[in-house]
Parts: sequence; structure tokens; C-alpha cells
Amino acid sequence: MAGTADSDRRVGWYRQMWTIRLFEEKVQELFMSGLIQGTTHLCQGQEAVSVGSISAMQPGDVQTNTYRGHGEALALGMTPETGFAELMGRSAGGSKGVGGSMHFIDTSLGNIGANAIVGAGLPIAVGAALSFKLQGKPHGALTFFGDGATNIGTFHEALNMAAVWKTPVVFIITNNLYGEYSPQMTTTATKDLARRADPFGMPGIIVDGQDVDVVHREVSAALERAKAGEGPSLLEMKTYRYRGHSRTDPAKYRAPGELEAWKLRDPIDILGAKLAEEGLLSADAQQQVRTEVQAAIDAAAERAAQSPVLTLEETRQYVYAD
Amino acid sequence: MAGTADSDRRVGWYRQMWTIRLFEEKVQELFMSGLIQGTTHLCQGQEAVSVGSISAMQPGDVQTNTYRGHGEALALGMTPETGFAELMGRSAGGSKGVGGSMHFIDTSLGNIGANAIVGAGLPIAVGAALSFKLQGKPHGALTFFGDGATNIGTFHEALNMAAVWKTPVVFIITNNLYGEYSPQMTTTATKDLARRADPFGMPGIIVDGQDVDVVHREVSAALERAKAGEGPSLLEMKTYRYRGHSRTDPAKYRAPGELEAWKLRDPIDILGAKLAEEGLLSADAQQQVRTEVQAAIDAAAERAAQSPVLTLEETRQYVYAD
Amino acid sequence: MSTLTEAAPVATTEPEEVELTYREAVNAALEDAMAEDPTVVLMGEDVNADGGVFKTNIGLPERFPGRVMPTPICENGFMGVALGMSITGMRPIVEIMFADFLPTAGDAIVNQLPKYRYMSGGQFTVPVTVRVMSGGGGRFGTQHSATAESWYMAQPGMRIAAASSSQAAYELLRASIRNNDPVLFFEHKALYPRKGPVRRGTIADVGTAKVLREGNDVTILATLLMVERSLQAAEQLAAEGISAEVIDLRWVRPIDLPTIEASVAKTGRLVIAEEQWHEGGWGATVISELAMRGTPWKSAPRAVSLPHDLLIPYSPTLEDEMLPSVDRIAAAARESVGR
Amino acid sequence: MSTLTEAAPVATTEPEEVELTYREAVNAALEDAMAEDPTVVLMGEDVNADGGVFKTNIGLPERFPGRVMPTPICENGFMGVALGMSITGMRPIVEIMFADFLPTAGDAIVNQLPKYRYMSGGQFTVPVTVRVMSGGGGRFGTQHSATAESWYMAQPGMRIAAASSSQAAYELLRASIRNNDPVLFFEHKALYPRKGPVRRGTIADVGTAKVLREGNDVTILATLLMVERSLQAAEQLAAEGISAEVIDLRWVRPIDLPTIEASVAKTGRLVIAEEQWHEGGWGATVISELAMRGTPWKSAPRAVSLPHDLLIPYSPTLEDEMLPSVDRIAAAARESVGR
Ligand SMILES: Cc1ncc(C[n+]2csc(CCOP(=O)(O)OP(=O)(O)O)c2C)c(N)n1
Ligand SMILES: Cc1ncc(C[n+]2csc(CCOP(=O)(O)OP(=O)(O)O)c2C)c(N)n1
Ligand SMILES: [Mg+2]
Ligand SMILES: [Mg+2]
Repeated sequence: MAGTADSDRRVGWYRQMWTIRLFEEKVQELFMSGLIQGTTHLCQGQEAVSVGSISAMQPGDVQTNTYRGHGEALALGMTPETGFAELMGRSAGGSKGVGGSMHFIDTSLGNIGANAIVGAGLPIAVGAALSFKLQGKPHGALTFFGDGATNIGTFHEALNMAAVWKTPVVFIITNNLYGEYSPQMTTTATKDLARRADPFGMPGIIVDGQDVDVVHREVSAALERAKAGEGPSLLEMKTYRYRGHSRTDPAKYRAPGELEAWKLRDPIDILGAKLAEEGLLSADAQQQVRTEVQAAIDAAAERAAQSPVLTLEETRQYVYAD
Repeated sequence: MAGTADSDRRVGWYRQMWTIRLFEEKVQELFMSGLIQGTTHLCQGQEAVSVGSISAMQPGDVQTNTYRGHGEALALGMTPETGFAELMGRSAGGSKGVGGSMHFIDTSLGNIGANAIVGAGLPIAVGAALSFKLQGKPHGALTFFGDGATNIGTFHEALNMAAVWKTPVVFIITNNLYGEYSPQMTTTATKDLARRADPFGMPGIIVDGQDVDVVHREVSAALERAKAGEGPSLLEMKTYRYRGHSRTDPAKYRAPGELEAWKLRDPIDILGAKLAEEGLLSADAQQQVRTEVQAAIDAAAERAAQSPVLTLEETRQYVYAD
Repeated sequence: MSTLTEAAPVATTEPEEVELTYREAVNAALEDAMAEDPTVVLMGEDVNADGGVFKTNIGLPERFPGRVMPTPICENGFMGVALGMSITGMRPIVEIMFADFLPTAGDAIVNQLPKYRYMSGGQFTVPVTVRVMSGGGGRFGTQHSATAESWYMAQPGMRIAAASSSQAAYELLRASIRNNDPVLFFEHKALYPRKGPVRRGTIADVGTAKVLREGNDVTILATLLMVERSLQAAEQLAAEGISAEVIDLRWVRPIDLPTIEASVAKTGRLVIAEEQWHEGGWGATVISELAMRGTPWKSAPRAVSLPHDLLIPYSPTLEDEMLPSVDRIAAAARESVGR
Repeated sequence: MSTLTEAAPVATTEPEEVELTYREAVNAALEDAMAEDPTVVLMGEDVNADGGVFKTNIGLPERFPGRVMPTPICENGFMGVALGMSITGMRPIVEIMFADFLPTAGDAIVNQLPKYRYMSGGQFTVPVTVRVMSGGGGRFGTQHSATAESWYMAQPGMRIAAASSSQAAYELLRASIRNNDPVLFFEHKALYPRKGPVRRGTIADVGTAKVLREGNDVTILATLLMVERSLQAAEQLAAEGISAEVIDLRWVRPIDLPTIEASVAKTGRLVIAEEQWHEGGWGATVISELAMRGTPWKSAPRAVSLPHDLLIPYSPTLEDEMLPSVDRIAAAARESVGR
């Protein structure tokens, strides 16, 4: 049944959220040391959205996400080592090091796309969902994208197609209030983006993106509805990213105190407090989880750095299948 | 003041609507005789939308429309001769014969674009409106497009930008129930397209597109609001095209009786009945208008056929300004 | 979940010689591909109604219920949908009504279809075929008359085919659909009514050009409608004692340089006949590749293209002047042999 | 209503010699253009925040309040808006954050900007400048590393500039903004920190290439980052006694064939250095045009391009290998002179 998660799973989520948080912190560190180059878009603060949503998926379900997709990839089960190797451009990376930070992909885990083009992942997820429907497969698709992405044409096109064809897809807006340096209201004629579902006769639901239990419940329900043939939904996760947009962004555009206010509702803390209160994971045990995760992350980064780099000639096989 | 039109103007509309109707009929005839080639998208049945909307414009206002734009062009004051010459590829055409049926343009009349690409005219109108606002000019813009066009990304992008920037623009959907051969509901997740305004916090208004008085009143009001800085509106004109989508379309996809039912509410008849009842234009006088218009149309087509064709070399000046 | 379309063809088409219009040949290729492989679907604007806008899809909606799918007007969106279908077990064919609408789907064509497999380190196959109705001469005006065959030729990860005859349309479309990578497949609007023999069941090789007429004095290389015009020019030239070899390029990506080189090694002369501007097109690329290989020309290569810095007009007489004609092709060939 | 931007420049910039980074040169061109002409505005994603994503816009929002306008993320949409502004009295500059996003605005770029004047029979002028941040080497991966300078070169009705240095950035951007037709103006991300002299107030000619270093043995023709690498290669070659002439193409459309021809007439040899695949690019077009003019080569022309049928990888070492290097350019030049 949608929305009920047993205690063990929730303890698992707690660990996953720390894995994402500390993975991202490590990425930042490795950047500073030059082991990772280019750019990266970190998702600290948004862990409940990734973990709560992904945990609603069943075997065979798929999702697409974005350049800010480390959280979803890890929640789907990508190992930190695979992620670090990708970021270091090594062949042990999920995309063999040719993809990089913006393309954590693993089809065996249902991660069928991390896209560096804003809005491009939505129609692809609609297509996957349509394909399941046409083939009579019982699967569905999620697609993650930002508040800024709701202003680009593919958003509108994808929602319309999904609604017309009643494809089993759930649209998940990770509304972290900013598209790059632009506050939502300077670019977007809607405060509550869930409202953008209405013209398509589709449920548009505002979700507390800081509470993994709530996220899980809402995504599970929407995915069940979608698979039952009742059509797609648009879920707006209200959340916040702790870091700037990308590596080079000091995030000066934030209102004073805004970050601090959001940290008071940190998604890991919220779940941690509940688990402690419910007697499922004590404060000490939580500290222990964090320590273990940190050790695993550190070890993973070290192992990843040992992986070789492909030759350019070896990458040729990834260009064409035939 | 918005929405009140004096008697003389309304008699003028009656004549304009016949001009559009008979112009289009003549186009069909000239096609059959080979004097016009290629394709054309006729607008018989939609005359009230063109005339009622365009008559709401003030000097300096502009509009963009589509490949089905003969009605708007004529309502703006393009002479039938100019139109026929364009269709015959002659230099007396509004676009010198290089544009053709899909590109009736006359900047001196405020016709700043007839576009053959679905959805392309909307952002252009938003841009014109933004430009007026930035320059402190008191003008506004209309943009005409079809029901099918509300599914393409630029529709969404244009509405969002217009709403964010509060540009003086009015979006006019000529909802004739079909996009090419596809009935609206097979491609569109919304019956009342006016609803698509809602997420942008913009009025979405359903308008009887068969009644030129109603169209004029609603467009006038929307344009006044827009120019007063109160933001754009989305107007859905419920109407119908009597002919198939384009020259080659026999319109087999229509439900039996549908065309006939719409003809019972013919826009010219509706205005004619009112004018007769109000004692402004008797039935005889109406017949007289029709006869005069027909004669003018026939004469215009003959004169247009006398216009020379440019040389290819002469078209070079239209490619670059510098 | 494997992303390979694992469904092996469930049927094969019996070889059969028939006389078909180009339009019917496209239809036959679609029909045979759909009959052989249940994962093949056809999608696009109005593809199901009245045989589709160019009547290439007649009978398909009835024969394959649910597999001929009309889409809303949103080229970028439905191209992305096709991609999503292709990586989850299907083999979609997408119809683009006019080549000029390809840029509306620009992101899907440039950044998604050809790169999707690569970005994943080879995890996906993307068997999407994009059927594009292209070309001028229809008096459709400047936004509806492009061939567009070279617009995306620079992009690795995608292939591009262009069909010049009924047989070519059939076998190249079959090859495009079978191929496990994205293919842009170009049809020419003016060719739809042309009739020609078709060997049904044939599937073309990817990447091979075809010598349609042998000759010794000059090679004429063309695509789409220009192939027909080149063959007509070759007839004219033959009457004057000039022996022209006519090659149908067939694949704009990859370009079959060996076939072209072999011909030019024999004739020493090359005329490109292209319904596009010379800048940035396959014609320029072919000449450049030959030049870089040190081809010993008997006379400088020539190109018959759309006139420089002019756009395609609506006006029928002007449009006819704009497109490369049989006479212009013949004249270029004549010049190249010094007559 | 006239659609010409009638506002004559209200000020002119005093000629001044300064030392600027390429980034500062772009900034200076924007500043001077905006100061001289009140109809000039700058728009695009995040153009106003923190100097813009590549810090080219520092100080402009403060100096020109309301004229540096952030847009939502919708390239096709805001490109259309710019067009609408340009035909109603303004002169917009649109910023495209990565060249790879140009296809997202594909329709505006292919069917609107370059054709809008033409379709109306010359009633409009469309003075839109599109500033494009382009190029590889930043480890941005395969969807963020294109130069794209040749993608739209086939299209009459539009011009294309590419800046290789601070001076070029300044004077070409000024020329692009002044021009009354649409211009795609390419900046290279890797060049932003480079420093060089700039003569402020200069406005480049449209369509002229520039000989940056004279030489007699071989001509190297390049754009963007490849110009710098070609100059470095020329240094290497000089040490070996090979005299290379280096030309910065500057305009991909129109191509300055006379300047290139004059150089090749002298050297008899040509090396193209291009950060793009050879197919469909300006390099192929240049070689083809020269071949068609019967250029008497001393040795076959050569091109140093992105490797055939590979895509641009993230992996830093691989990306470095992918892009044409100084060594590869020098090697091609050496080969061309037979060493
Ligand atoms: C089509 C396109 N335009 C612009 C960009 C550059 N860009 C990358 S992320 C981004 C902001 C997206 O904001 P949002 O959708 O809110 O997602 P977030 O980054 O906050 O997760 C922009 C403009 C892009 N990648 N693709
Ligand atoms: C981007 C694009 N896609 C497809 C087409 C082909 N096409 C021309 S008109 C049309 C239908 C448009 O329907 P609608 O918006 O309802 O306008 P109507 O023709 O009914 O006036 C289509 C699909 C086009 N011109 N542009
Ligand atoms: Mg955001
Ligand atoms: Mg319609």
C-alpha cells in the first residue's frame, strides 16, 4: 500500500541521506584538491526529495533527473565509489568517466538519464512511461527537475502529452527557490508551481520536501495512481539547496538569514528526530551512522582514484551501437 | 472607452467580414484556375475573431498572426489587391510576392508578422509589447494563434514572460476545434483553453468568437487592461473554420452535421441580423454590401494579376539590411 | 532492465519486385518494418488521419491499431518522448512534417538523440528514426522549403539518409529503422508521385553511395530531387558526347568517400548538385575531403547549389529559378570538361 | 510605424588604448554600445546577477538600470522576444550561456531571425546580436562543450562572428551590435582570462579576416581558441625554419575568401585549425571554395579538427586529447611543407 514504510526502511533512508550529504561534501573537497574538475551542482539540503521519491519506485520503474542528480543516483543504489570514479573521469565511473558530474546514469538501477539541458529529461520520462503502457508492462516513471525548468517549453509539452495519453509518470519539481542565481519570482509567474498542473486536469500537489516520510507518501500515492491508469501528477517539493548553484557560485543573491532558517528544518535532522523519538534509532546510533558513512565515503574516494582512465579510442564504442 | 462601438463602425465591420469571406472564396477559385499555387489556409467562418479583435487596436498597436492570417491582414486594412498580388507572387504584393499566402505583412498597418511556424508569433508579440513598455510608448500588442498552438512550448514560454514582465499583450486563441486534421481533444489535455491562463495569474476568458460585438468588447477590455499595466490576458475565441485545414484537406474528420450546425451561427449572419433589427442596415442594404464587395474583390484580383514579378536578383535586398 | 530492443523481427518480408510511387515505397517500408517488428511505432502530427499529411501512411492505422500515434504539435517534446521509448524497448519512427521544423526539435536532435548513448558510457541504444519531409518547389515559402539534409551532419552519434527514388526510399528507410542508432531519414516532397521499381524486402547498407549511371568524363554527385535532375542532365550531356557518371550520395553521414574517390579517379572531374547553399553542406565537405586526399583534378570541382545569399521565395517563377535545374547541372558539367 | 531603429548613437566612445582581459573586452564593448545607443539592452539567463555566469557583465546593471534584463529559462521564447523588440525600435543583445543551448532556440535562429526581414519583402530590420559562450576544455561534458560556430553558417540572412582575442572581442562585438541584421557572436570560454591590448572605440568591418602573423611557407586558418594555438604552433615552426602565416577567420559568415586566397597564393599550403568536426564546418567550406577556384596547391590542404566520430568527453585527460593541440597543428603544418 502506498505511503507506509516500515521502520527498517526508514532507518535505511537515514543512512542514505547521510550518504548523499557526505558524498556531496566530499565532492566539494575533491574539487578543491583538483582531483575533480569542471563544474558540479550539489544537492545538500534536498536529500529528502531524492530519498523519499526514489524509495517509492518498484523494480522496473525508471526515472530521469538533471545535472543536480547525485542524490537520486545514490538513492537508487549507485555506490559512492562509482560516483567518485565518474567525477574523476575514470573507467570505473558509471558512465566510464566520459559523462562526468552531470551524467550519473545506471540503467540497471532504473536511472535512465541525467541531463545537462534544462527540461530535456521530462519528455524522455514521458516516453519511457508511454512505452511501458504500450508494452503492457506494469512500470512507471518519475522525472525530477527544478523550479527554473518549469518555465521552459518542454515542461508544458511533456505535461500535456502525459495527460492526453495518461502515461504512468510523476513529475517532481525540486523547488529550491532559485534557478541558478535567479529567485523564482523574478522569472516565474507562479509562486506555487503545483498550480501549473491545473490546465492539464492533473493533480498538482505541494509537498514538504524536507520531510522524507511526507515525500515518500506523496510520491508513492502519485505513482500508484499513475500506474493504475489514473494519469500523471505534478508534485512540487518545497526545499532548499545549501550550496550555490554550481561550484563557482558563492550564492550572494540569498536574503540574509535565509539559509540559516532552512537549516532549522534540515531534512536529516527531521528524520533523525522522529527516529529517536520513535525509539528506532538513538542519537548515539545516529552519530554512529554518520561516522560509518563518512568512513565509507572516504574509502570509496580513495578506491575510485585508483581506477584507470580509458583511452580516447576506447570511447569510440560509446558513440554508435551499430 | 472599451467595448462601445458606434453604429458606423459596426456597419464597417459588416463590410469587412464580407470582404474577408469573399476574398477567401476568391482565393479558392484562383487556386483552382492555377493563378495561385502552393498551399493556403483559409479562414471562412472566423471573420468575427479577426474583425472584432483588430478593431480593438489603436494607432501604434501591433499584432502577429499565422499562416491563416488573411482575415487579420484585411481587417487591418490591407487591400484585397495587395493580398491577391502576394498570392500570385507579384511585386505589388505586401511582401513583394516572396512571402506568399502565409506571410501577409504590413508594418505600416501594425501587421508585424504572419508566421508559418506554429507558436513562433507569440514571443515576437511579447517582445514588441515589452519594447513599447521599455520605451514608454502607450502601445500594445495582440497575438493570434490556434488551439493546436497551445500545445507547443513557445505558448507556455510566452505567457510566462508576459506575465512576469507585465507586458501589454493580449493572447488570442482562435479555437476552431482542430489542429490540422486532429480534433482538439486528441492532442490537448484541456477543453477550455482559457484555463491555460490560470497558472500565470492571468485572466483566461472564453469568448463567443461568432459574435463580433462580443469579440470587440472583450479584446478592447483586455488591451486596455494590458496597456494600463495590469498585465496580459488570454482570450479563447470559440469558433470554427468552414474549409479544411489547407487547400488539399477535404476535412473528412468532421463529425456529420458539425459544419452545418456552426453555419447556423455564422458570424456575418449574426451581425447582419443585429444591424437589421437595430435599423442600421436593412436586408437589402446588406445584399448591396455583398454585391459591392464581390465586385471589388473581382476587380482587385484582375488588377493584381497585372503586377509584374520581381527578378531573383531584386529579392537580394530583402535578405540583408546592411 | 536492458535498454536494447531485444525483440528480434518476428517476420521477414518476402522479396518481391513491384512498381511503386515513391510515396507508396515509403508506405511499404513502414508497413514491412511494422509487420516484422512489433516494437516499431509511427508517431507525429496527424500521422493517423487521412493517410498523413503527405499520404505516406495510408492503411497503416488500420493494419496496426494503436501503433500509428498522432501527437500534439510539439516537435521537441515528442522527439524526447521517442527517445524515452527507444531506451525502454521500442523502436519509434517520428515524422517531421516539414524539414524546416527540425530546429523546433533542435535540442532533441543535437544534444539528446546523438549523445544519449555516449553520456551513459554505452549503456543505451537509441533506435529512433526521424522521417523528414523536405525540399522546395512546392511554393510553400521560405519557412517550409528546406531540404535540411546537412544541418546536423557535423554531429557524431547520428546517421543521415536521403532517398532519391522509390527503391532508395524503401531500402534506406528499412535500413534506418533497423539501425540501432538515431537516423534522420530525408524524403523529398516533390518526389512522392514518382514511380519506379522496388525490390521489397531489400535493406540497404548503411553508408554506401550508389553509382546510378556510369560515365568517364565527369562525376555528378547528388541527393534527393537533384539525383533525378542529374540523371536528366546526364542524358542531355550524352547527346553531346559527354559521358557523365551519376552518383546518389544516399548517406550524408557517414559519407561514402571510397565510392566517390573511385569515380573521380576515373573522371577527374566533379559536379555537386545540391538543393542547399554550398556553405556548410555535404557538397563542400566532399570537395574538401577529396582536396585533402590530394585528388588530381582534371578541372576544378564545381557545385550547383542554391544561389549565394538569397532565400527561397514563394513566387513560383522565382522559386523555380532558385532551385538547381537540369540545365544548370548540365552547364556545370560542360564547363568542367571545357565545353 | 517604422521598424528601423532610428535612434542614432547619442554618444561615441573616445579612442583609447587599454590592456584588457578578453572578458573585460566583452564587458567594455557592451558598456560602450549601451552608452552610445539607448536602444541597446542585454538580456538572458542571470545576465544581471553577479556579473553574469561568466562575469562578462560586471557593472552593467548598475550603470544601465533596467537595461540588463534577466529572463526565465526559455531560449526559444526569449530569442523570439528579442526579435519582437528589434522590429519595434530596440537593439537587443541576447546572451546564450552555452553554445550547446542554441538548438533549444533552434526555430528562432533558423526560421525567424534570418528570414523575418525577407518574408516581409524587406519591411523589417532585425538588429539582434546573440552572444554565445562556446568551446571546450572546461570539463563541462558533452552537452556543454561545443563551439557551434558553424552550425548555422548555411543560413543566408544572418551573420556569424567569432572572437579570438581581447581586441577581436571588443571590435567584433561592437560591429555585431551596430549591424542591422541578426548576428551570432561567439566567445570562447577558455579565452576569458587572456589579457591583451584593446583599442577602445574601434568597430570592426563585417566580413574581413585578419592576418595575425605573416609567413611564406604555409597558411594556418583558425577561429576562437584555435587562433592562439595556431600562433603558438607558428612560433614552434619558426624555430624549425618554417614560416607560417596565421589568419584569424573572424567571420564564419560571410567568409573572407579574398584574404585567404591571397595568403594561399603566396604559401601554396593551408592548414585549418578548427575546434569542431570537419564535416559541415567552415573549414570544409573554405577548402571547397578554394578547390573550386582551382587553387594550385603546393601540397594538399589539411585540417586539424575534432577526431572523427568521437564525442567530447568529460574526463579531463581525454578532453585535452580531443581538442586540437598546438602540437597537432604544428605537425600538420610540418607535413604540409614535407617535413
Ligand atoms: C536549456 C538550458 N538553458 C540553460 C541552462 C543553464 N542552466 C543550468 S541549470 C540552470 C538553472 C536551473 O534551475 P532549476 O530548474 O531551478 O534547477 P536547480 O539548478 O535549482 O536544481 C540553468 C539556467 C541549461 N543547462 N539548459
Ligand atoms: C512547429 C510547427 N509544427 C507543425 C507545423 C504544421 N502545421 C501547420 S498548421 C498546423 C495546425 C495548427 O493548428 P491550430 O494551432 O489549431 O491553428 P489552425 O490551423 O487551426 O488555425 C500544423 C501542425 C508548423 N507549421 N509548425
Ligand atoms: Mg531551482
Ligand atoms: Mg485550430
